[in-house]
Amino acid sequence: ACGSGGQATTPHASNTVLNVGMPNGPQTQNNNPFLNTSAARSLGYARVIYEPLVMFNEVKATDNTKPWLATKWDWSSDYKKITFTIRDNVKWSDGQALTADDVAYTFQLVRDNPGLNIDGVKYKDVSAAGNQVTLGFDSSQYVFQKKILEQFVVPKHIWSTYANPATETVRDPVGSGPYTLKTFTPQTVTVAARAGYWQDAPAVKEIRYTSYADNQAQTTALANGQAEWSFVFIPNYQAVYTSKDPAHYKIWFPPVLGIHGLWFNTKTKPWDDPTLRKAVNMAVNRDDIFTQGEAGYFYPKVDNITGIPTPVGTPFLDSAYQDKKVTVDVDGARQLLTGKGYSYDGTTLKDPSGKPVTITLTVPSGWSDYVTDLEIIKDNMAKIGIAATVDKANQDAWTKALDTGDYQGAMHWTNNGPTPYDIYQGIMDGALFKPVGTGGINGNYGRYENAEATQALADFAGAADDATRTRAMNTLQKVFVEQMPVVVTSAANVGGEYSTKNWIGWPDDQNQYAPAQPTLENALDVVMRLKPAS
Amino acid sequence: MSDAVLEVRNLDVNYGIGDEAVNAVHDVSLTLHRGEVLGLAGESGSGKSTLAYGLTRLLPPPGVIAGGEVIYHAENGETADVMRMTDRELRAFRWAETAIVFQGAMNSLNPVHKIATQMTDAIKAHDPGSTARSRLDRAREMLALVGISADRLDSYPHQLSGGMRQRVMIGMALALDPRVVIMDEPTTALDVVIQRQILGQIIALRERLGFSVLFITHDLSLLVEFSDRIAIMYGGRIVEEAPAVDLYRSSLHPYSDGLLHSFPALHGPRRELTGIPGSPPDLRAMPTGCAFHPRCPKVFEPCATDLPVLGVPRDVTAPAGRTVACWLHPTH
Amino acid sequence: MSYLLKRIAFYLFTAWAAITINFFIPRLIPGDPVQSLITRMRGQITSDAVQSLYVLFGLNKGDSLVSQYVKYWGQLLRGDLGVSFTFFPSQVGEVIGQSLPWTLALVGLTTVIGFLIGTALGTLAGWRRGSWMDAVIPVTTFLSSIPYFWLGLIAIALFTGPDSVLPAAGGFDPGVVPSWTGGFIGSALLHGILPAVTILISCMSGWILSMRNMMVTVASEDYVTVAHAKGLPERRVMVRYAARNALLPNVSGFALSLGFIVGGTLLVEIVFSYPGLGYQLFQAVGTKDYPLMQGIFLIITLSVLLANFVADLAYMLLDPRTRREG
Amino acid sequence: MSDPSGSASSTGVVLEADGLTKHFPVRKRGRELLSNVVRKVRAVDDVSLTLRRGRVTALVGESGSGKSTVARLLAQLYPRTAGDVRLHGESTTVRGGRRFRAYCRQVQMIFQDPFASLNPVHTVRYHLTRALRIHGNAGDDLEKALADLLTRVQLTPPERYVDKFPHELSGGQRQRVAIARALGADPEVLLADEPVSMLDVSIRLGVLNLLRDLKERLHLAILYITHDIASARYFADETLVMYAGRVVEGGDSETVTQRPAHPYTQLLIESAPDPDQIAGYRLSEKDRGTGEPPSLINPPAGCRFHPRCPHVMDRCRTELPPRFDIGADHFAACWLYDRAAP
Amino acid sequence: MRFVANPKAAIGLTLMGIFVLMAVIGPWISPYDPSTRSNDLVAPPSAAHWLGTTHLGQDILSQLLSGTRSVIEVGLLAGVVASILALLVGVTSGYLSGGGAETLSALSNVFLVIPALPLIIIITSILPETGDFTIAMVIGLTSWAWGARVLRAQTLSLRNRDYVEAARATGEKTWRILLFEIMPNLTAVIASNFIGTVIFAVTSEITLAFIGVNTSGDSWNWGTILFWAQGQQALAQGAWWWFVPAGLAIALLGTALALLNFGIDEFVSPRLRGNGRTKVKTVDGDTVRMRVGFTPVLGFGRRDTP
Ligand SMILES: Nc1ncnc2c1ncn2[C@@H]1O[C@H](COP(=O)(O)OP(=O)(O)OP(=O)(O)O)[C@@H](O)[C@H]1O
Ligand SMILES: Nc1ncnc2c1ncn2[C@@H]1O[C@H](COP(=O)(O)OP(=O)(O)OP(=O)(O)O)[C@@H](O)[C@H]1O
Ligand SMILES: [Mg+2]
Ligand SMILES: [Mg+2]
Ligand code: NI
Repeated sequence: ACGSGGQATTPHASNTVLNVGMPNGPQTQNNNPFLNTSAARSLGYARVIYEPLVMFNEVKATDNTKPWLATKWDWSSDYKKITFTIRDNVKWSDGQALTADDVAYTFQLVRDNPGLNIDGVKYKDVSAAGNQVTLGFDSSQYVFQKKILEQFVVPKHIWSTYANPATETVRDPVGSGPYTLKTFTPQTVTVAARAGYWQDAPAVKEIRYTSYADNQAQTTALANGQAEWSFVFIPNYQAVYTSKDPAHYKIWFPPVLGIHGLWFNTKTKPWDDPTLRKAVNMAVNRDDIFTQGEAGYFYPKVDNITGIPTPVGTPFLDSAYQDKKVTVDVDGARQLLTGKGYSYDGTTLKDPSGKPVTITLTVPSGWSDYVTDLEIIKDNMAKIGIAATVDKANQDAWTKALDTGDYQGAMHWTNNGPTPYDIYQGIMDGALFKPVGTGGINGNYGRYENAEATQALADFAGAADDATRTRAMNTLQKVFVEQMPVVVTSAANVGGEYSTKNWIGWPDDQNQYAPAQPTLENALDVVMRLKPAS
Repeated sequence: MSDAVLEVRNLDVNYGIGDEAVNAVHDVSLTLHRGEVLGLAGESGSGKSTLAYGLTRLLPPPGVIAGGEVIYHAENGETADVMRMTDRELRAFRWAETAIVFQGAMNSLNPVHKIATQMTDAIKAHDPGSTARSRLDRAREMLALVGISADRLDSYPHQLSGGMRQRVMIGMALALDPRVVIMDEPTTALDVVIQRQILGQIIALRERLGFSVLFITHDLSLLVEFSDRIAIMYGGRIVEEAPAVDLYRSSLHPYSDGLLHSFPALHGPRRELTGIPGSPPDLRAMPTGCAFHPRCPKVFEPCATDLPVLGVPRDVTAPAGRTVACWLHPTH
Repeated sequence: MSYLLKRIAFYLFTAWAAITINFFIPRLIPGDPVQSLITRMRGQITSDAVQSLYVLFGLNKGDSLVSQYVKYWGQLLRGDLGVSFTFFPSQVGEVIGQSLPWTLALVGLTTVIGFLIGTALGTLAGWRRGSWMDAVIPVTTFLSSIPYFWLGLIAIALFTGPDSVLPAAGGFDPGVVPSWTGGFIGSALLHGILPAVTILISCMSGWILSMRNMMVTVASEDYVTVAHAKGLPERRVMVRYAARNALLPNVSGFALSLGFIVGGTLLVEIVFSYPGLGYQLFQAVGTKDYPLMQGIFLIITLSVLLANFVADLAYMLLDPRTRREG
Repeated sequence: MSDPSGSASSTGVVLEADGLTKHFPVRKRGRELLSNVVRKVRAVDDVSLTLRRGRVTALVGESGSGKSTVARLLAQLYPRTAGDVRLHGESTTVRGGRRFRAYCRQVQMIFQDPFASLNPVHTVRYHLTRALRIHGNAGDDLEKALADLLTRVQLTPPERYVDKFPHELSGGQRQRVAIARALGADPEVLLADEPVSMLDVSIRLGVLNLLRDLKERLHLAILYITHDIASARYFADETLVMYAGRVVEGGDSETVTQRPAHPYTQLLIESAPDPDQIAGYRLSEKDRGTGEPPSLINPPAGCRFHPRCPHVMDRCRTELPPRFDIGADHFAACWLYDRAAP
Repeated sequence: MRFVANPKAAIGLTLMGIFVLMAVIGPWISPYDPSTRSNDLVAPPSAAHWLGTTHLGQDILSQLLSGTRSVIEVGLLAGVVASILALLVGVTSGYLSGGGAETLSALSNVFLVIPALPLIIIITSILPETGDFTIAMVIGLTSWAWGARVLRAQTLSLRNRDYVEAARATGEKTWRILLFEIMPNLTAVIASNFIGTVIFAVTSEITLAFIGVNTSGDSWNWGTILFWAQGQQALAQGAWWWFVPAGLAIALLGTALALLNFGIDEFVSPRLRGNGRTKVKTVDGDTVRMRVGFTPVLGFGRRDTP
């Protein structure tokens, strides 16, 4: 064995094996591709065993799809119906042919088992005819299209034998992907390339997915070359990681259309006042947050006033906001405030009723990047006279606080998706609104109510044409900029750390063909493109 | 009397060192002859046990030997000073030449090992060439000697009664045919029936094997009956030494006299008991002169200032081997 | 009631109480496994997943705590530990089954070795009281006051890296598959060195200290002096007479510490990414994986009780005074 | 001390034990756990004795014969298995609480071991103050009461001892503190369990003289437990001999020690060291045949002494001998004295 | 004072004194506000920052100094709480007999069986806030069982001592017997148990902070420092000054307590008292060790004999 623990220069490992690492702790043998809790999903090897119908590249807002098991797909104009044309030379790893039946069965499975329908897509009917599969829906699926297109396919002849697919651990996964499960240990899972794959055989003959216990261990493994591809937060990545082999150790963390930011509980005084929120937005130092809190890469900086991450979201920007970057403008913020009835008592900001402005920022105690972000924001707020305290709560207590609206300010995120819709929906959708004190909320943690935004969101999701959507999107941006319910600081990421020492062909800024995260659908696309470094 | 086996010369034993040192045994000289039982008596705290442990160098910390020598006369006529022996020599000397039965014989057996193991390991240590069989045979023999049936070999100490344990210790002490056996109050905790049994056996054995016994107790009535010679200790010094009969009939030192008038007799007329007034001296602040003088009924002028030396008294035409340290009986 | 029945009742009561507490306390944590999962993923799963997860975990039925409790006992009596949420739908038994051997091997072995070495050092320190061995005590106390995790992390920083043969993480090399082959065992041993040494350093001083104090006490017992008086070789006196008796009180402590193998050194496993039970427990607490938590708590409870029993037995073996007379 | 009121009879009986029995359960081990056999130590079986004002009753016997247990039963420190304890003719059973403390005031015990019965962390002052306080005997001037107590046990001058810790005292001094503590309660009965066992002859004498003095001046009833028969003769008015949990002989001390009736008492007396018999320490046949004390768990049937008895008869092996009166104030439990015997 | 005469205890006392002093005046003497950011990010020790800075430019020395108070407070408070509980449960269940005592001893067994650290983690996550006081109470309330067991065993052996019986026979009330006869004789055990609990509480608090529990508010403790250091992978970054001092401080505190323990042992137990000297000089000037079985000989009888 290569017990040396040294660089991956050990000859027998190079150029046929790819070492993937994830910081997820020991796993149990559970290869169910539907379950987030399975080893297959948490380490990502489900992605190279099972294949999606369409490869969807989140990193790009346009030109982001690529046929995979489906050669063709057609949405009806109202996005209530889609027809897939299934590739016909695909074989399951047990030799049987993959047919439209399998695809229809997969959708049927998801539709009939709410437990497997992780994305919550509301399928109405599924039918297969020849090599075509047709899905019908009750409403427009425009904003959900990624989730439908990306659906992976499982073999009917295997899955129909399972009594309860939701509690099935799928010991011997049979998929259409280029790899099959070779060995499983709680620590390392090995998949090997198989014969009879419908595309050219990948150059990577074997992939080892190792589960490290935590970020520290994962980082160490990356730094010494034991892991060549991962997705992990590395503080001071230059010192800890890339400097160990600057020529080969790379990180690439492109932003996607989801955000992290400072949420206000818009039902508490004085934070129900957009002026105050806008002032905070002007005071927050996003550069510090990016470099100190997010280690200069992890959650990419968002500085467009609309909160939409760029460049991925640039196509959606209203031309009015195209170049509206937020920069730290303490004086501007102070002026804004004093202009709106606020006053200063020495350095203390007083609201129009004369009360000092304070805020408690809540954060799970163990989340060091969020805590750091908030420490920075606290400092920034002090500059405009707001006394903030950072309350590090227990993670569960924090979850509950956000769920019931029992907080003043907190760092949180939104969902991400193919358009900024997911961001705005998460922040401003009145349909998700629940009053303070009521739990079970699914977004809109700020308890924000704005009829215009709610309407615009509905319009965007249900529109029959692009023009309507653009209009709705512009409305959303306008409301957001004027109301600033969330101070967006960072974008969600789909990046990864990888080494070009043994393998080249990774996605990067020049070639943004896929996100760099080893557990997403696109991981298969990445693996297929890897070539041995000469 | 036959020749000496063990000669103690000017032995000084302290507890602690430096300023805190307590001089528990002071300048003691004593000779143990072949085949005799020498009784050592004295008040509680007079240093009897300290002397016994000191001369075998078994005194636990903070005990130290401040000076003196202990000459052992081996069978072949050679002599050796126990105080100068190296650890190795000392180990070889112990048990094989001088065995000791401790004051707390009840606690002298290791509670977790069988009697057999404890009896044989001493033999093994001194005679590595012996076979396991022969050692066991010897152990059996010794048990029989002290009147315990051989099937008790496999017992643990707690399975034996106090008297049996005491006898096991005595048997063990005799296992290597030592020439000197030191016994420190082996019978205090026992009732008189068992006490008599054990002592009777020792006497019988001594006659057969010819070893010498140094017998320590504060029970004078027992000692008078049991030993050949008696030495009386007071305040860390020997104050009188005499054949048992002579001591009982006519003690010279007032302290010995006091002791002899302190115990009630079981037989004969009820006699008046006088006892010794006062309390034992504080070792840290010994009285000047004769240590006994504050309690002595016959104290007179030299006692408080001058230390009487142990010697043969001039005034008594006593049999040989009588010595005393008292100004009443000036020595030669 | 006879003594044996009393003991059994006592053990059963303890087990029942511990299991009950272990059932209820985790459920008092605010939130539920689904929320916890979503929160932990920080946007990596869409919030639309909530509904499906409730269905999946069977948490949508709204069972009362009491009925869950009754159900739990039903399961337990059938030997079913339930399904883990973190590794849904893997059986808790399976999760424990694959972690337990690692913990037993690493922590169990080191506990035993630590006890042996510590006792040996303590024996010497007590026997040679006043010699240089005395220095052992403050040094080891210093070492044992350091939290495990700190020592472990420093060890990783100092002794692992590209130039070192010592691996920083894991129970064995990623390239090998667990089996009874030399390659695997060698790799497992190599991976065990650092965590083992860390545990050893931390746990030894307790044994040294207590053994030393006992030795000092026992060395002044009469039977030790008698052993010297018998002229036995020093080693024999030290081992068979002094140490053998000084050991007795340590034995029950040792048995208790055997019971703590599973729960006690969780941080070492975390720091060294060791695939053991402590790590799983920590994870389970973080994810509110009640079934897994309960399963592991159950193992700990049983092992502590078992250890108590073993302590009784060992005492009986070592100390003839407690054996049956006759 | 005033005359004890309400004494049961003109003979001054203060404390009486009737058929006192104490069995200690033996913890079961190993296989026994599963069986129904109940094992117990029959430490004391059917012991009756009477303590009178101004008299000392000695209790002698081999070690382990149950002497201390009798004392503890009389002090109500153990619950008894059977029998009765009467204080001033009234049957009393107290386990704790107020009634127990009332009993303590009248019946005090001196424990066998003065090294163990004084709390090492407390000074003499504490021990004695507590005894005085609890029973309200401190009066107005505690210091004076303390000094009185210490003077009574000849620990003079009191200032020298009052602030000492037990370990700073010699055995005899401890013993006297223990006695002083018992006296602090101002009792009518003193149960003295081997109060001199650890002392050398001269100190022993001092303590015995003290007790005798107390008896005579304060009219205490004293139970004096010892294995030193000579001191029983010297000090006690009446002597009882125990063997294996039973009283085998009793009577006037001088009679019992000079003309022992029971074979065990005879053995005891013979075994006592006798300095006048100087050259005679030789092993006699009798000494060899004395055997081992019996097990109290499975005591021999019949007379418990029969396996060691030189005069053993068939009857001894099966039948338990009752008390036979031999003379005035003298009885023995031995079939040899059965006048009705054929 | 006898206590200080023992060199080990004296060192422990001095160290402990320094820690307590730091706990009291730490926040005032720290050169910076421990939470204030500066522009020296992850800077190594320098004249301005003796122990360097964090990734936010906070001064680590200041954090260490301000963190002492919380550590000492939690340690002592938890130690006191656990000791009192252990004492109550252990001594009563040891002295009394019957149902109540059995229940108490079963209770301590149950607490012994429940793994402490996970339990503490769980409890702290149930509680709404996790300030120093809460943490101390939680640690104190969950970690008394071991002490109770030890004390119970010890009490069981004391219960039948003659002096306890004697006190009873004198007519003492039960609570007085517990309080004045038994407890003073448990001092050594109580003290070492207290010190053990304090060490346990301190390491628990630090461990909790290290894994992200109790970093609430702006309060610092050594565990918080380690938490940040670990979160930022200080060691991997080479920022040893961030990670090492806090750990050493913990070890020193533990050692100080353990050394105190030595002093207490010797103070309370007459056995270990006094004879601290273990080496003696003979007349010839050699040094010999005092040991059982081979009494050292300082001088020989007659100087003339060779
Ligand atoms: N460790 C010690 N430190 C100081 N003094 C001690 C120590 N051990 C014994 N002594 C003192 O030494 C003196 C002699 O003690 P030793 O044990 O020899 O007396 P003894 O004659 O054997 O008395 P006993 O008849 O009670 O056994 C006593 O006064 C005792 O107090
Ligand atoms: N608490 C107890 N549990 C069980 N057995 C006991 C207990 N106390 C005493 N015994 C047993 O009862 C018997 C009588 O003991 P006791 O202490 O009364 O004897 P004793 O006559 O006072 O002996 P000694 O002269 O040695 O003091 C002994 O066999 C003893 O082992
Ligand atoms: Mg002695
Ligand atoms: Mg007794
Ligand atoms: Ni005697």
